[in-house]
Amino acid sequence: DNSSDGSSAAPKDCSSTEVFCIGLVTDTGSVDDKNFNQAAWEGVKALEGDGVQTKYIETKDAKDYANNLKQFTDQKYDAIVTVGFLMAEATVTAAKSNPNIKFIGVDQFQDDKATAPNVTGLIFPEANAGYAAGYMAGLMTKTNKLGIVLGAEIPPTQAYAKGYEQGSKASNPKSSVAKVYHPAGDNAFSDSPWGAGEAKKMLAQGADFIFGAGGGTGNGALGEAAKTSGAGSSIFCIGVDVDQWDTVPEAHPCLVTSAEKKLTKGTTDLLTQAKDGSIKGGNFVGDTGLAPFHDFDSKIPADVKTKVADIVKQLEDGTLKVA
Amino acid sequence: MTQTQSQAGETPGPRETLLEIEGLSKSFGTVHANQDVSLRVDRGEIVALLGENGAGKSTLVKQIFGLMTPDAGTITIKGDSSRIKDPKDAIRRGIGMVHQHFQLVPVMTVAENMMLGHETARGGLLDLDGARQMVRELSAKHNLSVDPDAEIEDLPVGTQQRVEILKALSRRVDLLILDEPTAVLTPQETDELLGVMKELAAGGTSIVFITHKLREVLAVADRCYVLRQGKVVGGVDDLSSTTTSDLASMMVGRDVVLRVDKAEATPGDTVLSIKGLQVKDDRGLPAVDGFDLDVRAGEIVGLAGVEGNGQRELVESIAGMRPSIGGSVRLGADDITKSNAHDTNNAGVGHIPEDREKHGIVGGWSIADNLVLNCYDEAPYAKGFVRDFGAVREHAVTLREEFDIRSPSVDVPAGSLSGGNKQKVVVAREMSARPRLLMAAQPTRGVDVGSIEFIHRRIVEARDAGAAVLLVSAELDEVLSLADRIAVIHGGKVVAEVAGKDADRTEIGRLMAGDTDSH
Amino acid sequence: MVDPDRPPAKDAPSPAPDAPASDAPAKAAPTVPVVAERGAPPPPTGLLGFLVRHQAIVVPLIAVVLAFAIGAILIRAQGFNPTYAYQRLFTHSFLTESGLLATLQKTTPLILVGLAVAIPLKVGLFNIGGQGQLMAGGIGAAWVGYAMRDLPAPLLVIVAVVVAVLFGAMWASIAALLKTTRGVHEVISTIMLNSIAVGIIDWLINGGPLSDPGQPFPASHAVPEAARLDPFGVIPWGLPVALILAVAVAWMLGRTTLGFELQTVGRNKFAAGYAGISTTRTTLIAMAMSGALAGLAGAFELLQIEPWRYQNGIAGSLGFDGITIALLARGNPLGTIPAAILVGAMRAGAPTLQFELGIRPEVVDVLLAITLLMVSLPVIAKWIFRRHTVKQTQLAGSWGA
Amino acid sequence: MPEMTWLQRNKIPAGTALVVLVAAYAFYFANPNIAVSMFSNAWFLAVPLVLGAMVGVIGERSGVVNIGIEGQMLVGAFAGFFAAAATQSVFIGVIAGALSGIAMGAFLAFTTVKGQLDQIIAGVVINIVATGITSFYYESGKTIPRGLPNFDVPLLSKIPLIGPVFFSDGPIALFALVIVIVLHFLLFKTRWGLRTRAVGEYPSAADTAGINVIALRLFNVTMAGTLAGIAGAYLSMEATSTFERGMSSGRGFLALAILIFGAWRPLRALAAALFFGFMSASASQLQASNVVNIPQQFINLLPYVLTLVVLAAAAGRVRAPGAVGQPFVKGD
Ligand SMILES: Nc1ncnc2c1ncn2[C@@H]1O[C@H](COP(=O)(O)OP(=O)(O)OP(=O)(O)O)[C@@H](O)[C@H]1O
Ligand SMILES: Nc1ncnc2c1ncn2[C@@H]1O[C@H](COP(=O)(O)OP(=O)(O)OP(=O)(O)O)[C@@H](O)[C@H]1O
Ligand SMILES: [Mg+2]
Ligand SMILES: [Mg+2]
Repeated sequence: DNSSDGSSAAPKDCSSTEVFCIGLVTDTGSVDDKNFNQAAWEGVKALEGDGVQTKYIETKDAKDYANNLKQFTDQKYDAIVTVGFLMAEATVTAAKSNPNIKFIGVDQFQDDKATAPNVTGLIFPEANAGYAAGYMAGLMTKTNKLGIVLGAEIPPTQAYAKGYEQGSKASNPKSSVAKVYHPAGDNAFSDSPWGAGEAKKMLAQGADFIFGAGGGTGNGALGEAAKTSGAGSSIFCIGVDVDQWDTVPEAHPCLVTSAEKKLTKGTTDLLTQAKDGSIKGGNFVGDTGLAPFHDFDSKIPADVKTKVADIVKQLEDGTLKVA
Repeated sequence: MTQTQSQAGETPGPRETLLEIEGLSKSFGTVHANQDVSLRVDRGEIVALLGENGAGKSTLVKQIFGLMTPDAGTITIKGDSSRIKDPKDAIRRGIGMVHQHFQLVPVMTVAENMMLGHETARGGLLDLDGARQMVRELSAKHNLSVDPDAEIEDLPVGTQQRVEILKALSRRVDLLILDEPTAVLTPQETDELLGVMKELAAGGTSIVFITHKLREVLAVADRCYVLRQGKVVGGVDDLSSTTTSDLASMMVGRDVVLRVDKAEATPGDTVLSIKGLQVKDDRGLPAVDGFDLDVRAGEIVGLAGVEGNGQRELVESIAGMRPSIGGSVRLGADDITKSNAHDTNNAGVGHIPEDREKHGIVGGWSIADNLVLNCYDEAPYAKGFVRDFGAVREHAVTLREEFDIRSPSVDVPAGSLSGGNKQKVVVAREMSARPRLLMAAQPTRGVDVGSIEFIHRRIVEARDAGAAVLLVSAELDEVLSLADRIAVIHGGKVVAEVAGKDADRTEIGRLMAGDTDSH
Repeated sequence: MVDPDRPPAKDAPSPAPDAPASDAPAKAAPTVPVVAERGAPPPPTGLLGFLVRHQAIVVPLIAVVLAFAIGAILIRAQGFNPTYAYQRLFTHSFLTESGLLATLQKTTPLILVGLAVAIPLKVGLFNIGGQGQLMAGGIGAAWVGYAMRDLPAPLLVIVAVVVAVLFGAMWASIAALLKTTRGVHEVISTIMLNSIAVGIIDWLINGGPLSDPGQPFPASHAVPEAARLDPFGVIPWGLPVALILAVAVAWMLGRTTLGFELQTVGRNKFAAGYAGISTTRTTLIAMAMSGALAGLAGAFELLQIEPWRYQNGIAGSLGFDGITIALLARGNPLGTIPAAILVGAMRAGAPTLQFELGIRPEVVDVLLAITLLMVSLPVIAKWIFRRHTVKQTQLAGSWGA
Repeated sequence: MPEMTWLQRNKIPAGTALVVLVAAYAFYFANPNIAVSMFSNAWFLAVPLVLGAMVGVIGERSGVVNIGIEGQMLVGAFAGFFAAAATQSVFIGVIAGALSGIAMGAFLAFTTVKGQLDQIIAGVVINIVATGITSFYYESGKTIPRGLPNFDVPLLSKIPLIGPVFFSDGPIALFALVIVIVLHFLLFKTRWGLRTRAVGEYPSAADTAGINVIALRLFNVTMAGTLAGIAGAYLSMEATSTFERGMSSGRGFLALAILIFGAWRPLRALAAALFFGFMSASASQLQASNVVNIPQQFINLLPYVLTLVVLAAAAGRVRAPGAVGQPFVKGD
């Protein structure tokens, strides 16, 4: 697929007011990564239509962030989405020299001291999503053993893990969580065979819930759980970031839900604000929660559903806070 | 065309022609290794091929064995003149070859090497027992003993050569090519081999025999061809009335003095003094074991011994290439027991190593660089740590002339030189430094008579100029003709010392074999 | 082959002196470079002669052109106009200010890591550890750059660079020591050391002693503003340094006694031992130099590119790119310069290709691979020069050492 | 010299193997569940390493360095997965993976053996091309029918510890185990093996013994590619049921290290891969069980550090096949 869907045919001049141009710069990943780059891009594409022109650049080298941003700023794009915390500084730098362009930094927490007024950080309380997932797993586990397979140890994965551990303890104090981070390195989020191996080991040691939280690495864990006999009846798995029912079909046999951060919606919301001029600098906290249960809707006990829904609500309205 | 052919054509007695070569040419770049070579070998004949280093002997036989394709000319074997595609094809036609450079896989056993290429298998499994049996039978038949289970790299070169010969004989051969098989053999081993050759010839096998040792030619060959600069320049059809000097002058194109002319030695102070030296070999076994020897200025001490009795380790240890574990080595007043190769060299030790390809030269460097291999960092070849190529080159041009190194220029890679010329590079380098002690290990191995004469003369000159010379050679003749004093080494120590002029060939041979008690 | 870095002989070689009393026909063969094939006629003169003599440059140039022609077919197969694509790619990389800066910023570390692979190759060592060594240098510079932030800026930069160089050298020396003392093959040890560097650095910046708690993600503190090496126009600081070092390495290898020692070990370590050159010492020196160069690359990546701190992705895949560069340059230190510029330009232009044409940036990798293939395939040279082809040395020969 | 028995010649490895086996069973009887899961994990991680190392063994034993294993594996994973997705047949996927491996093997073989391209360069080209094209032609959202299923080998899977670890896995894991043993046997006991070793060790000796060095190298290097392709298929269709960009994740380079660790011998490489796999399994076990309170980064370094420690302690230089890296040119 091409980057400039629907607009490359006759690109208009972005500096004119009749067209609203949105650019997206990915992390060192691709827009079809079944994960946050893809989710953010889908959020951008949702605005496509009359008077909106979109385009993306995939970053191949972390040192190209500034150059890639420059491609858009040079063309006077109206809004630029940058995906991933590694780009936080490059985004702010670009924002400072282009005060008329709105920047949206996905996963980029804006520190008052170091930000610019035209940057909005789209951040998510991943711990909340993890908490809800853990809470549900704690209720449903028969073996009281839960597993999390994570990518590299970075703040979002840490937050998911922390939430998951606390949530499961809250609903089931007898439960225990086995947690593994992938060794750091370029492949930490794309090593699905490693994730599968870890899930396999956890399952063999009695875990019946696998939370895969780490891009491809986590997906590997989900796939492994789905292959294990008992998947869907006594073995379950939980996806992460987006509704992985849509992105990891091989996990269908066990995928009860996903700990979701609603990236697509958050991106779309912020871009809509940018378009109508109501966007504010600082941080914008996106929604988190649990994805739909899809095929498992009928298999999950009703009391579990209500308890989980209650927790999600408490997390949303802030009555429940994850430490 | 040549003397040989015209005469051979007239010789009566219709013997089957086994090999006939006509108009063969082969060149490498600008080097014409073979030019219009024609020759013939009949069944059951031993034909010697003679020529200086680089004359094109190996190139010629490699083409017979399918290793190289001629540029022009035909090779006819038993009436079949189709192109010999590769060694496999040659083997199929009944050709066997012992190569100048060993063609044995070092990490495999004798039996494995023997079966390579014509393996027998039992139920998919290699029949190693069969191969061992074959080795035993062949070695019994030809009286060349080898252990089928020994790994090649652990064997002394003489034994490796035996394996090569047995390997060639392990297949049906009508024509056996032997390219300098005796270069690394002891006199006894050589005699054994010559015996085997005569036996084979009597049985109808034809043999092409390349050697630089003219004595051997006279001992076994029926006829000989002489190559010079890639051309057949002559030959002898009846060797019975020929002498070694005749052959030598045919090869070199001038008279060669085969006997070493030297004056009486006038030994001076002791230069090298070795006391109780102990050195281990590569496998960690004691090789030099309590070795004592003094060498004085102005004398040549020949160290005679069967290969594998610690000579290599002794020389390497003195040269600082191998640590000793006991005893001492002094050079004049300096203790060099613990010195490394660099310091030893600086202390005034010149060393012509036994294995010139491995230790003596760096094939990728030019001749000029090789000529300063161990003094590249000294003035005038370097100013501080910057090399001075002008000086290096000047040095090389001088030495090339002085030592008659035959090459297009001093800038060509040393690896492209013929064996004899490589040896001259080494000799030139080691002698030009005017060392106090010159160690020459097998200095004339594989070198043609002309060059041998030359190297011998230089060694004697070095002696006369006051150097102490330690000559290590498996070539008893060489030791006998050069040495002022002979030490016999056996089992890593000196078992006897005799004055050069009193030396008795058989007596020394007996001592070399370790026979000291019955004395 | 005689080393290409060496100056040609000043004077024509004197004709061979006559052998004593030899009646052999004149053996003063004409002086020609050793040629690969039999029966070569004397070297051609005129333009062809010029080309033959400079084939070390001519062949890669033709190969690059060929590679781009093949790449054009691929781009066309994707439905894009190759001429326009190449034009955009190189216009951006060389003719726009920001593009040229990006090209040169990428070229700088590539030259250095290319040298870091090329030097050990001369000694018969294959350094796959450039990545770990570069990371070690980067983290060293990040550490000192912050810890000594009160030093005056020029001094701080110097100290940070020196520490980076030492860290890189130290990391490489571990592999060298394991090799010389324990016989551990450098290919294994450098692969393992890469992973070990990644792990240790992750710990250091991810809540460990060097991490900046003010950052919401794993990162070290940034170096103070004064110590950041802003480019002079489009010339990054590191570039002249890298260029000088490439020349220095070429000089060292070709002209100094050390270079002779290193290459002698690489060509025949037994003869080196015989000549009194210590394999242990040369191995250590070569690896330390190699690590120092990679470490220096790490320092420049840290000090001259935003965000001026150590965080994931800083090292990219530069260590492995070093292998590509060294191979493109056929192990020749000066060759790393054009190789790095080519690769740097292609990488710098890749985002533009995607932005303006929508071609996926991976096309650049494929193009690079084809270039490497074309530059290295001996047949290309043979097609062009036939019998005048100069033989190439085999870099892979070092593997078994 | 008396002939030595197998045991006499292999005292140290055999002894080590025995000690390891005893320790493994002691662990098993102490805690069967954990032991089985950890050894299974070790083998699960080791499979692609072993297969990759076998590619290297065949290549280097024939005298050709293969640093393109990583790329060959990646292409195998890619081709296998997308062929399976297109045909909805995992079987066809595996075949496609193997065939793509052959194609990559043939590339290496013909460029280096025939074209005398430097072997390391050829490997690097393979790696770059593989990364490039597998990203370039990657399509999101493709799925394959369930990956290769696990099955129990009759009888063997009943053996305590060894059974569940080695004999109740998927077909490629079992294939890997078998191929190592077969290859060891072929290499050291058959005509092909003797010739291959000769060709990699001292090609001119093989040539003069009437062996077609070029043909044997071409054949071996090409066919070895199959194993790399199958290793890739393992990654995308047996270990997981998905393809990720860059999913070979450096396993090809690790395989290279395993090959050297294993001294260019199949069984020893298997042992080395299992060691490495077991160290990885131990690292994650330590992490998950929280028994030690040290940062996970250090725990995760275990396999790398211990590999170096073991190699340094074992000392003794292993020697690469003599002719590795050098092209064979007739008449030189
Ligand atoms: N492969 C080759 N490439 C280039 N030149 C070669 C090659 N082989 C041999 N030559 C050259 O051809 C000439 C003949 O070499 P050849 O080995 O046949 O000599 P030879 O008579 O066997 O000498 P020696 O007595 O030293 O063994 C020499 O000048 C040698 O340098
Ligand atoms: N179960 C095992 N686990 C690990 N390594 C093993 C095992 N069995 C054998 N090996 C390794 O494989 C090597 C060779 O196996 P094997 O003895 O079958 O071959 P071989 O042909 O007899 O070897 P050689 O003849 O060189 O002694 C042994 O040295 C040992 O290192
Ligand atoms: Mg010869
Ligand atoms: Mg000896």
